[in-house]
Amino acid sequence: MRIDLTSEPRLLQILRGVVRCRALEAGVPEPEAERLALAVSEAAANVIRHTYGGREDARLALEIRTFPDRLEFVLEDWGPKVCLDQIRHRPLDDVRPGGLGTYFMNCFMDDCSYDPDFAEGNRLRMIKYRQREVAH
Amino acid sequence: MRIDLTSEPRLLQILRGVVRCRALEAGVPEPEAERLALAVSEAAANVIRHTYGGREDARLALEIRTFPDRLEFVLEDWGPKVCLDQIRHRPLDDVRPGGLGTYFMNCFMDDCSYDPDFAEGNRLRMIKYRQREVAH
Amino acid sequence: MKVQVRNVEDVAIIDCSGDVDLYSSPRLREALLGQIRGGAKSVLVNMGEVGYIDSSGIATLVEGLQLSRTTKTRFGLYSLRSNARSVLELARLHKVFNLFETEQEALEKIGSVQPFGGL
Amino acid sequence: MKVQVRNVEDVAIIDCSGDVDLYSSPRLREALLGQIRGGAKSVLVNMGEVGYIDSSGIATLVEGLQLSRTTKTRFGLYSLRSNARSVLELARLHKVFNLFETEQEALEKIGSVQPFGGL
Ligand SMILES: Nc1ncnc2c1ncn2[C@@H]1O[C@H](COP(=O)(O)OP(=O)(O)O)[C@@H](O)[C@H]1O
Ligand SMILES: Nc1ncnc2c1ncn2[C@@H]1O[C@H](COP(=O)(O)OP(=O)(O)O)[C@@H](O)[C@H]1O
Repeated sequence: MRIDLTSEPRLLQILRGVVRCRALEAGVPEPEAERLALAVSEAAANVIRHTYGGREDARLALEIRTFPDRLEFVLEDWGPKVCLDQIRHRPLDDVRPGGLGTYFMNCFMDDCSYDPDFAEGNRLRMIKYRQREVAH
Repeated sequence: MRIDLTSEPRLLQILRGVVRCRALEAGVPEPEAERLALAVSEAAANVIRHTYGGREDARLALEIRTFPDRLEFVLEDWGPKVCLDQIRHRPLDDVRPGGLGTYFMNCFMDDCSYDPDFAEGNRLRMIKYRQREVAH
Repeated sequence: MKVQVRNVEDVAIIDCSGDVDLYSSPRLREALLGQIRGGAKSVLVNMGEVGYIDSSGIATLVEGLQLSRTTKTRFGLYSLRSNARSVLELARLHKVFNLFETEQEALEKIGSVQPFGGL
Repeated sequence: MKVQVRNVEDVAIIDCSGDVDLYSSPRLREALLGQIRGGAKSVLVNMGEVGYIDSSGIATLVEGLQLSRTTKTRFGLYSLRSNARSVLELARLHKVFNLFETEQEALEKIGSVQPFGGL
């Protein structure tokens, strides 16, 4: 499934609702669905704030793909390319406001990477592998 | 905003969540947001059951547009054209299972109509006008 | 949606929770028709935890009602939340079903309800 | 999100509910910094109804903490739900804030907390 939104912060809540719902539907347990929603929401918030500089009339799109072994969340925007070396969260012991969004994304996803083939903007692919049942 | 889904009944819940959320965001009161979610869900359920005959790998898309005076819900599918004279709910006093979905859609929306210009399938536009504040 | 069946003396209670829609109503249908066919004297559906019901959920309840008339099973619903109640009212079905406020009321009264003979 | 301020003796309590995110955190920020600047001796944020907080919400709380150190205001949070608590822990901020379990505990203890002088 795919959802297209304008870059309005008020719509982040809807995005989270969709991620949460889809993850639960796919059998992800509740607390983890919540963490996935947070990670995707942080990624989208960064697009709104950094890629689009707070503009509310730009577009972003999230595609959620479920596989037997993983969930993929692909977030697209049509803004200027991100500068990869600028994406860095603050050191945790340097307590100041901000600088935690990408840290949470990395905590809650197993892999976050930009697709170099998406010419029109940025395509961030976030992957979460499913917990395997422990054999016993 | 727009959401694309495969025609799986389990995804109706996500569709409702999006409608509910978007309507609340747009200032629609809670009980009405719930009714709009029901109407859209019934429309999508009909696409799944009637247009696609229960196939789960087909596609449908919902676009939600908010205007100062109304909300529009545009549901698209890529199945065979609906036969308009077959769309008829059952008489309410003929109590039998089924036949109520389109009735609920008409109760909760102010207008439901198919777009004759959408060649590839069906595009159902559902409109709900906003309650005006009563002057006093 | 979750569906569970329990028995209180000769009454089968179907506890249903969550959204009853096109996706989930087949499970309610199975439980409901199964209990009616299974020979329970009375069948009650506890709607207290049903936050959403669509036309397919209502169709399922109507099917249960019809079957219960054939089998002369007493059939009722209780603890409807406002959403479910208003949808039933809109479909003018609130007088067709035996509706009770609480489980206690349902259990007290279901035994004296007239089981219909046929539709 | 809803934000409301009430006063219990010389403590300003900010009751916050719903999702604290990029969209809503500016309103929490306004209330929080406003109370600290306004000269309240102690400021508490009631997180009991906050089901979701993101990095911008946490940034707002950190900003409140920093300002409270400058103004020597006592500052604390209470009734964190598990989501909010685990996000704070992950960011290693749970030891940086004064955290209390309940409103009662917060009101009893906030007066004896050391207000820091500067960062
Ligand atoms: N989508 C993006 N586009 C451009 N720059 C970004 C993007 N996401 C993150 N960044 C950069 O990475 C930095 C760290 O991001 P983050 O950890 O989310 O904290 P914050 O956004 O609060 O600064 C940002 O300050 C910004 O410079
Ligand atoms: N999307 C659709 N495509 C084709 N036929 C439809 C569609 N929606 C409704 N119909 C027709 O309209 C009838 C009434 O629909 P509805 O009131 O929703 O009740 P039900 O679907 O339970 O029969 C259906 O039985 C079907 O014949």
